[in-house]
Amino acid sequence: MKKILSVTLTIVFIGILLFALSECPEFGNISNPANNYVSHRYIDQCVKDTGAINIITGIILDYRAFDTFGESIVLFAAAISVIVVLNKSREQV
Amino acid sequence: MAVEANFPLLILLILLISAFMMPVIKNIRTVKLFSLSAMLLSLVLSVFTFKHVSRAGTFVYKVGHFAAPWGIELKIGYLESIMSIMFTFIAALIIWASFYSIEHEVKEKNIGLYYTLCGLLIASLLGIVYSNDIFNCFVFIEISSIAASGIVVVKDNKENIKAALKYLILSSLGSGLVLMGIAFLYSVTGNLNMDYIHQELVNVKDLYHNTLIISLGLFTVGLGVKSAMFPVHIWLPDAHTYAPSSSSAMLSALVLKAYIILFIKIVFRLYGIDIVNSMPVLDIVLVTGAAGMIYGSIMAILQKDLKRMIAYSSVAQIGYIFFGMGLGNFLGFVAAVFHIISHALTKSALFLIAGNIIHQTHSKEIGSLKGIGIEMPVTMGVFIAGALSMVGIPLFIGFNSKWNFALAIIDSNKILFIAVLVASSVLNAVYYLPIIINGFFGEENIKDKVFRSKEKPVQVLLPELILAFAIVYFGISSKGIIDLITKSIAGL
Amino acid sequence: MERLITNYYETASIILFGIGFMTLLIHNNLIKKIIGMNIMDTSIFLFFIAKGYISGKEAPIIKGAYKGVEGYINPVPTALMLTGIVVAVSVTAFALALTIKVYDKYGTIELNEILEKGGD
Amino acid sequence: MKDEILREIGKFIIPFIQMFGIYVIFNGHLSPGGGFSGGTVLGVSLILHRLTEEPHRASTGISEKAVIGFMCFSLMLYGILKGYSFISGGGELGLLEIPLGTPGRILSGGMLLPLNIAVGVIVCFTIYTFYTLFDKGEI
Repeated sequence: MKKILSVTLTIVFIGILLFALSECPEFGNISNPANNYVSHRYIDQCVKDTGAINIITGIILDYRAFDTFGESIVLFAAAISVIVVLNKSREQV
Repeated sequence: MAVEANFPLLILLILLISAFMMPVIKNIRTVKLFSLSAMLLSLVLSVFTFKHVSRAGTFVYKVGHFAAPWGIELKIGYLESIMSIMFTFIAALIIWASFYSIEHEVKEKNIGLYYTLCGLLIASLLGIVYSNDIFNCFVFIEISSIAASGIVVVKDNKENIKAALKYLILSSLGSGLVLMGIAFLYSVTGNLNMDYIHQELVNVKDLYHNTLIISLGLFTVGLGVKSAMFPVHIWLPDAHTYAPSSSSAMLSALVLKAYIILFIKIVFRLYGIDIVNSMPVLDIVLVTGAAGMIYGSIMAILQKDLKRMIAYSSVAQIGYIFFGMGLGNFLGFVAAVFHIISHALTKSALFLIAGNIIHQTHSKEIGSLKGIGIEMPVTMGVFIAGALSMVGIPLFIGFNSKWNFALAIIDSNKILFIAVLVASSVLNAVYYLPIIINGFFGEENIKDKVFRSKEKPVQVLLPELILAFAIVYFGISSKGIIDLITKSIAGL
Repeated sequence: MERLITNYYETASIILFGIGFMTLLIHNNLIKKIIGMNIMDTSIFLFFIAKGYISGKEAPIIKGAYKGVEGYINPVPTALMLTGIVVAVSVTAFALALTIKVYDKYGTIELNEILEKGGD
Repeated sequence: MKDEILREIGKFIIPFIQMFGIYVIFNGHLSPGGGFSGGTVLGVSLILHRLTEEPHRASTGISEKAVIGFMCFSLMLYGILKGYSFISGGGELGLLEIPLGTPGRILSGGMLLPLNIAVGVIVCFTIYTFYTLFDKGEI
């Protein structure tokens, strides 16, 4: 019963997502909406703005540095939580 | 640019950097004071931000050197600044209240880490509220879901671990769905900033109509899982019941609300209410909200455990909020935002009081709370304020929010739903009032009970008393805050 | 419908998402649930990265002469997914830690047995 | 682990792994890589050290206090460095900025290099923490 329900749910879900995908822009096409002025400015100005020739690094550490800051906080939060859950050596303290 | 414009970012940095310092501080007392003072400082800065907003209007603040759409920006209007005051105010009170109760529930070695996680959690929630960049919101959502599971699991019991794992897996599923929604939106607009996405969406909304509906659906379900919308609320009762009571208060009062604020921002700022009203999503939200109102109340009546009852009551109250948003009209959103504030005040008071009661009587059962009103009159006084507010008695804040819901229903011409509202209120009364009656009345209930025998000192109860005062104060004079919320929704 | 074939990369990642989702739903074993969660996350990353691909263009690192805006793929999805991957790693680590603790406390990681032993 | 061969090979190979990790971190703004990938490589070298060394020697190598201290300190450094840059950019204060230098050199890109190093330290110790806690339940 549970299995049938899960399978139906999954199939419905995939169906919905594929339905949305069938409307999406074509894969790898240069005139897609995603390749607009935003990404062009990143490619064009990155060296001048940030001094990084690796554009990805320029984006994650300068343009969108707030994201990366959040990302290191995620790691920190996970490390603290894992310490809370698993650390035995602190029990004797 | 005014100095106050820097404050939102400064609040985030203060909370985060103070959280980074806490694990290396050895003295627990220092950690507690440090955490409280960071929160109070944030509260003061939030008040200044609010004043700046009411003087200069909504402003955007670019984080770093690059303006949107290339960089990330924070956008602070009335809604954000009110929510920021509310979050920091309630978080400060909860942290203050936890000073006296946390030792009973958490091992001493973990207390420093507990306050670290609290700081990270509040900072990430404020990040969700402030940020105007959808992917940045996603990052903050992830921080908050890890930190929220962390403050559930900090109490080292069997049930806590099960509850936290359930919460973590479900909320990770939810954030996966949100990320999928972002991917669809990015592929049709090429932007991540909410205002810019909206600009592009207006142009392409006919071309990609189904994609937009499905991505809004993904956002709804994803954020719904995290804010315990009715059919996907299954993690909430466990997590709220077994967590330490200060964590339960924080989860119920603040964590759920941040995702709802994000949902409101998505509806108004990212899609625009016109586009959303042309889609069937809000109707589904309306139905699930109404179902949640009834289901949560009925489940709460069936519970025997005090905290579990309050947890199911949260499911019902979240149902109210989604119900208000599902009405789809302006007043519905005003009522929903007002209920966010009302529920945050009430539920944090109730959970903190429940923690006190459980600690003093060593019993979680509702049936054993007989005569408790004689033993702990002040504690029960706060409980009564919270309970009556939940039921919707005039003079308490809960009444005002129910009144607003009723106005919104009438405005939207869906009169039948008034019945749902009334039924849910009656059901609320069915499970809150017996506790009060058992606590104060009935001859055999109160005999042998010594007046104030189990009461805690008043300074310990001060945070709860402040919350009770706020419940009554806003219950009597809610006009100002409703005007502000009206302005804030109009300004989104 | 022919869009599903030209968008084969995204189609595959959505089917992968379904596989992960079903793994999450069907299995009782907590480790398998976490694997399912990971498959789902990975499929979303693939889906997102596919949005940035432009056929025949280079990776966005400027080696040698600058080739102009048209010479490189869209760097944004790649940068975002770097963040996403770290997030997924953190969540997985935390979930696995909780699973270890569940095994300590209950002596099993099968969800149905845990629910029986939990007593509620 | 008691195995002599593993330990000797470990001793030989760990410095190279660490050198590679440091190379990846330091060239993060010039080539694929950066703080996260380099930090992972460094973390793996620490894990390898712990796997091959005698248990009592390896566990005293890096104490719990040091691990947490390093993590908190580098995050604080990151927060303060980046917070300075956020506030100076967002508030349009025009504070002093590190010059960008010549693109393509190691010492270029303003704050990218110190940030990459801070991220690398965080990731390295987080990975190590995860491993040790999963393995023994203590750092």
